Amino acid sequence: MLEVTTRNLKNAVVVVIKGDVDLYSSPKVRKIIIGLTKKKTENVLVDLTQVAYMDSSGVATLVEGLQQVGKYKGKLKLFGLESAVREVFELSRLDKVFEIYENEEKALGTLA
Amino acid sequence: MLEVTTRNLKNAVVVVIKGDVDLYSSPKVRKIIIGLTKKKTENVLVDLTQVAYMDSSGVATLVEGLQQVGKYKGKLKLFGLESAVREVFELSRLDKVFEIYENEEKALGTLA
Amino acid sequence: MGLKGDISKHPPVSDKAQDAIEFRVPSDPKILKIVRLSVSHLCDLAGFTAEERNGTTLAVDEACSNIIRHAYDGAHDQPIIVTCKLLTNGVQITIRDFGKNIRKSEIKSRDLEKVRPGGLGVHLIQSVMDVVKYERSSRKGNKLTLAKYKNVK
Amino acid sequence: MGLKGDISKHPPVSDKAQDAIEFRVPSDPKILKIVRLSVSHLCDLAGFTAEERNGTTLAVDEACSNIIRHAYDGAHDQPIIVTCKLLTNGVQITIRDFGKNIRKSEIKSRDLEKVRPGGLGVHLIQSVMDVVKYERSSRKGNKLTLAKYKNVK
Ligand SMILES: Nc1ncnc2c1ncn2[C@@H]1O[C@H](COP(=O)(O)OP(=O)(O)O)[C@@H](O)[C@H]1O
Ligand SMILES: Nc1ncnc2c1ncn2[C@@H]1O[C@H](COP(=O)(O)OP(=O)(O)O)[C@@H](O)[C@H]1O
Repeated sequence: MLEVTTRNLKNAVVVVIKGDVDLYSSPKVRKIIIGLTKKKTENVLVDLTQVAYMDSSGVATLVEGLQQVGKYKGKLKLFGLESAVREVFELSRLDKVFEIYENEEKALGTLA
Repeated sequence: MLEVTTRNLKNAVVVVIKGDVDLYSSPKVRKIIIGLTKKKTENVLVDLTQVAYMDSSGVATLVEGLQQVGKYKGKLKLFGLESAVREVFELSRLDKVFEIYENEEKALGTLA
Repeated sequence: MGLKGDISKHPPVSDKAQDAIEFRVPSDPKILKIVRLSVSHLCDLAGFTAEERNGTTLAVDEACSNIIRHAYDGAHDQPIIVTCKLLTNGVQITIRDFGKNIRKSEIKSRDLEKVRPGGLGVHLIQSVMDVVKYERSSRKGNKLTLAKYKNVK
Repeated sequence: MGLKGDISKHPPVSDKAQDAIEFRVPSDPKILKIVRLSVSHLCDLAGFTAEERNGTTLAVDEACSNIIRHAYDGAHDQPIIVTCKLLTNGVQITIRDFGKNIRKSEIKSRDLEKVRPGGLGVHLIQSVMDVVKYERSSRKGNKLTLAKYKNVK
């Protein structure tokens, strides 16, 4: 039921996630994000606008992605967090670790 | 959790239902609609735009309202049916018994 | 009514006990929404269309409502057990109660031509589901077996 | 971890058996959404704020995920029993499994300063719930009691 698609922009790849990210569905997210980091995609923007729920397995997947892009000095940024998703990041004290933006425009605006 | 509010227009009262109408919540809908028919409200428009689910107890409530307004030559019209709600009316073969409109504007347009 | 469609014609494709989800809920109208949310999601897992999902969810809701109103005469504190099985070609749902034994002759849908409130539940259940089978339990109570298959007309 | 908050300090205000909703589900990640939908609606019935509801739903999801991954080592066909009780001042949820007995010393949240994937579940459960009590069953398996009360800090 979870859908993950990617959209290529000039200077970034947007990963659009649609659905709940939990133990059942996070492997699908992981596959796509790790795939992008293997290709050393410079800027990965994760669109969470359509994610109403994320658990720790989803958060772990994004942390892993962040660590991978860090290895080649790439960026992984998040945008469009619903309140339930934002709460999980806050409770995990990762809201300061990730770059989190309101929407795609603002996330794009921070790219060189 | 179901909310039922009414809005008075010049020539009609709009009953706005928000939430699922089932055995638990339909008494709340019934109370409002029967209240209006007791006051012989000439035109009762039921706004179902925000109703994602209705079961036979909800349908029964609306049939009862229709019969009550019929007694004093009033009107009861429905609008804004979601597909799940529309299906229940079709399965009950009541889609031809009720006057059903797409939206409030169209329902209002049919009033004298 | 009795058997609608013969359940043996559509054997459950997977029926290991561990595939079943079982809910034990009180006969309180408040819990209907929880049952609906669960059944609806199960239908998504089964790959149902929106129409198949809405219909199945409605049927289970109507069946539980009837148990509350008829088998338990409106009591809110009696047990209902809903068991859902995901089949590869659909879902099977059994609903058990421990109330008054049903008289099969009473469980029938009425003439829809006469427009009146009520009396629609059994009709809706029968129109929507591929299998509708009411059984009296050997002791107290009843068991209703419902099934819906994908892509059946 | 052991007891967080003392459950006896907040006695369930209503705990007749008939107020409980019980789910028996397989240890399959697919069912997590059904459990979440149900718990989330129960929280609505309890009159929780969105934050209280989201937190409670998350905690139950994390607890079930941990059972699947740790108590059952990823097996998808083992039983989990989730029992939910509506209290007048909140909800109580117990989650039972029949897997490996937990070592309480192992169930602890890690240092969050070290940013790494994983190891967040227990922390999330503890941050959100007012009662978190792990018990080993006298035979095989474990029982986790969670509770959340309205308007606590
Ligand atoms: N679970 C049940 N136990 C006992 N009787 C039932 C049950 N379900 C349905 N019935 C009988 O079938 C009749 C038709 O049910 P239904 O179509 O749901 O309409 P209504 O309940 O509004 O009368 C009921 O009036 C009742 O006599
Ligand atoms: N239900 C459980 N059964 C057995 N061990 C558990 C259970 N829940 C948690 N644990 C133990 O607690 C540790 C921390 O769990 P958690 O915070 O969810 O992070 P993670 O599971 O990612 O390691 C786990 O690694 C495991 O050793």
